[in-house]
This record gives sequence, C-alpha cells and structure tokens, in this order.
Amino acid sequence: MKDFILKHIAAIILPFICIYGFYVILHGHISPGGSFAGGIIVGLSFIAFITIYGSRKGHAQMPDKVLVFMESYGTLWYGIMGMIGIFKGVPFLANKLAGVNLGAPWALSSGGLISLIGIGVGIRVTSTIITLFFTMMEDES
Amino acid sequence: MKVILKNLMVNYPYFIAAILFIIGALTVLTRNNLFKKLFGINIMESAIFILFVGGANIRNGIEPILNESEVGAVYVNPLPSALMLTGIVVSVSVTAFALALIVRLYESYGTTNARRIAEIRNELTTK
Amino acid sequence: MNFIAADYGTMVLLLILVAASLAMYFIKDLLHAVVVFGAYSLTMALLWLQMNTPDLAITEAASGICMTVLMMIVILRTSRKGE
Amino acid sequence: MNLKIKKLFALAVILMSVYMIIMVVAELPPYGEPNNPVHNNVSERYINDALHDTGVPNMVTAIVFDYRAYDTMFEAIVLFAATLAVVITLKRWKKAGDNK
Repeated sequence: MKDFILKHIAAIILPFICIYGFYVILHGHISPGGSFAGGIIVGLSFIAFITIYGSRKGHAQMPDKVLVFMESYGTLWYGIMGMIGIFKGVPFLANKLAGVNLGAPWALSSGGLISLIGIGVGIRVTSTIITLFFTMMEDES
Repeated sequence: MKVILKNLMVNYPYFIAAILFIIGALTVLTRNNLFKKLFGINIMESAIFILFVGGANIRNGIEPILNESEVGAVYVNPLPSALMLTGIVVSVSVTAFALALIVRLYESYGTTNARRIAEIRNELTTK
Repeated sequence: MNFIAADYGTMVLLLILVAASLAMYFIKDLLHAVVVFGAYSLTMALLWLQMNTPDLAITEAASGICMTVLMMIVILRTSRKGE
Repeated sequence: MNLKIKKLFALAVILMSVYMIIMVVAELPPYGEPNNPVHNNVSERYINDALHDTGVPNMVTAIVFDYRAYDTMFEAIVLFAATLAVVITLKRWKKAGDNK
C-alpha cells in the first residue's frame, strides 16, 4: 500500500496502541482486563503494521524464529511456574501455600505468581495472533 | 398462558438468548454457504454466553472487583464470568481453524457451497 | 416486575442483537454480512458492560470486533464468490 | 422439491425446540434477584476470601489464574493446538528439491 497519510498517521499512533496493550496485561490483576485481551491488543498493533507497510517489512520486524520461540516457551512458562509448588512440597500451581510473597494489595507487583503467569500468557497470545495472520496472508499472495 | 407470558417478561435475557440460539441453529441448518454456517455457530456460542452471564447478574449490583470505598455493596457472581472468558478464547480458535478448512475446501472444489461440494463428491465416488 | 432504568438499556441491546442476527441470516453479500457481524460483537461488548462483567467486555471487544472480523475479511479475499 | 421438504423438516424441528426451550425458560428463577440459587456459598467464598487467599482485588483474575489455574493451563494448550492446526493446514510446504 502506498498511501502517504496512512503511513505517517500509523507511525504516530501504533506505538501508543502497543503500549496500551502492555498496560492491560500488566494491570490485569488490579483492574478490568487481563492477559488474553492485552495479548490480542498487542498482536493487533503488529497486524496493523503488517497490513499498512506490507508483509515483507513485517517479517523483518518479527522473524519466524522469534515467533516460534515466544509461542513454545510461553506455553512452557506456565508449567515452570507451576513446578515451584512441587519443589516446595505442595500441590501443582499452588500460590499462597507455596510461600510466595503476595505483596501489598492494589500494588503493581502484588499477587505473587499471578502477575508472572499473566505476563507469560500475554506473550504467547501475542505470538499466536501474529502467527495466524502471517499464515493466512501468505496463503493469499 | 398469562403466567407463562409474565414469566417470560421477567426472564427477558434468557428468553432472548433462546431466540438467538434458535436463529443460529436455523442458519446452520438451512443456509448452504460455509461462511453462513460459521456465522450461525458464532451466534449459538454467544447465546450460551448470554445465558450464563445473565444468570450471574444482580439488579443494582456492582462488578466483581474489590472496592473499599463502596461499603455494603452487592457484588455479582464472578464464577460464570471466569468460565465464559475461557469460552471466548476457545471460540476464537475454533473460528480460525474453520476458516483454514474453508480455504482448503475452496482450493480443491472451487466453491464454498456445501451442497455443491456434496454433489461433486457424489459424482467422484459413483464413477 | 420491578424494572429499573438499566433493565430497559439491556432490553434495547438484546433487541439489537436479534435484529443483527436476522440480518446475518438474510443478507446475500458475504462482505456485508461480515460487517454486520462486527456490529453484533460491538453490541455484545456493550451488553457485557451493562451486565457488570467488564473483563468479558474488554476481551470480547478485542477478539470479536477486531480479530474475527479481520480474519474473515482476509479469508474472504481469497474466495470472493457470493452465494 | 427435495430441497423444500428438507427445509420444511428443519423448520418443524426448530419449532418443536422453540416450544421446549420457552417452557424451560418460563420455569427458571426470576432474573436479577439477589437470593437466586446461583448465588450460593461458592460465590460467597470467592467474594469474601479472594483478597486474603491470593492478594488480588480482581476476583475474575483470582479465579482464572489461582483457584482454577489448572483449567487455564489446558486452555492455553488448546490455543497452542489451534495455532498448530492452522499452520499445518494452511502453510505451503516446499517440496524437497523444489528450489534447486
């Protein structure tokens, strides 16, 4: 696409959409939102970049190796966080029972494992969305 | 009869959810295009979501986020909302996979009409 | 029946949902039907906000309005044939 | 002709299920009342103890990531499997010796 206005407006507005997505992921435990919605918003900002600037520049920004890494290790991260409970001798995915410091409520770092798991799930949802669109738009051309 | 009508008026979200489910089922059964069938499946899913979340709601209640400035407020039930969050994500992945299958079907048969695809398959198998 | 003001808002949103789903049943052009599906999802997100579940509202707004509609338009461009 | 009979049959099935569903909906407890059977001790436990148990004020996040975290883990695996299926179905794999 060779639209001058679209490209320059997108260059201004897309970083803010991306940062809003990270805000929704990080504040998922003290305000409405959550890692699924935030991950989809971050992924959609990348998809807007791909549709405006073309698929080749999008691949240069997000190579397939990075996507595969994010996808698989984001899923594994959930299991690793759950294993903390096993090492402490309490059930799988235990949070307060495992002796994790919960922190002060209404603070950004509160919740123990919950905020850590949320970041991992947000990253893998982002990579899922981008992978789906790359495959679908590759097929078209 | 009058009692039933009054109950339907009181339970209006459940009633509309039932109507949406029926419209979705009708779309899946009587429309031949595969995209239309996909729309029907999505409508049926959202009807189920409305049924669950409507059951959790309380008149004059507030959303399930702990708020210390509101003393004595009634929180709505948070459990169906958490279950339906899972449902929305599953519905997105089902839609993505169905679209991928539609692309492959279009490539091999040249149409997205389910009836036409069945005719072509019949011709191929009877020969 | 002791309805309050929020109930009437919910009723209007539910009627819009029924109208949008009927429109999706009757419209012949598939691209128009996809646009109506986006309107359906937007009404759905407003309905979750009306029913006191903001978590579902933000997830539905992200997945239903943007994600599903974009995927369907990308796929429709490869197989652009009406009914 | 055959098509019309099939459509009429579908309409008959739909009308019967409309009758059944409306009869069930009329029997459900009234919408929006605070003492319905759904608001039992389970939801009370979540509302009262969520901050003490998990340190998170948002109860939906507390349920999704702490009380029912096992459920969410397999949901993430469902999303992973869906991506895998779409990539396998849609990607054009290069045949061996195709580019040489």
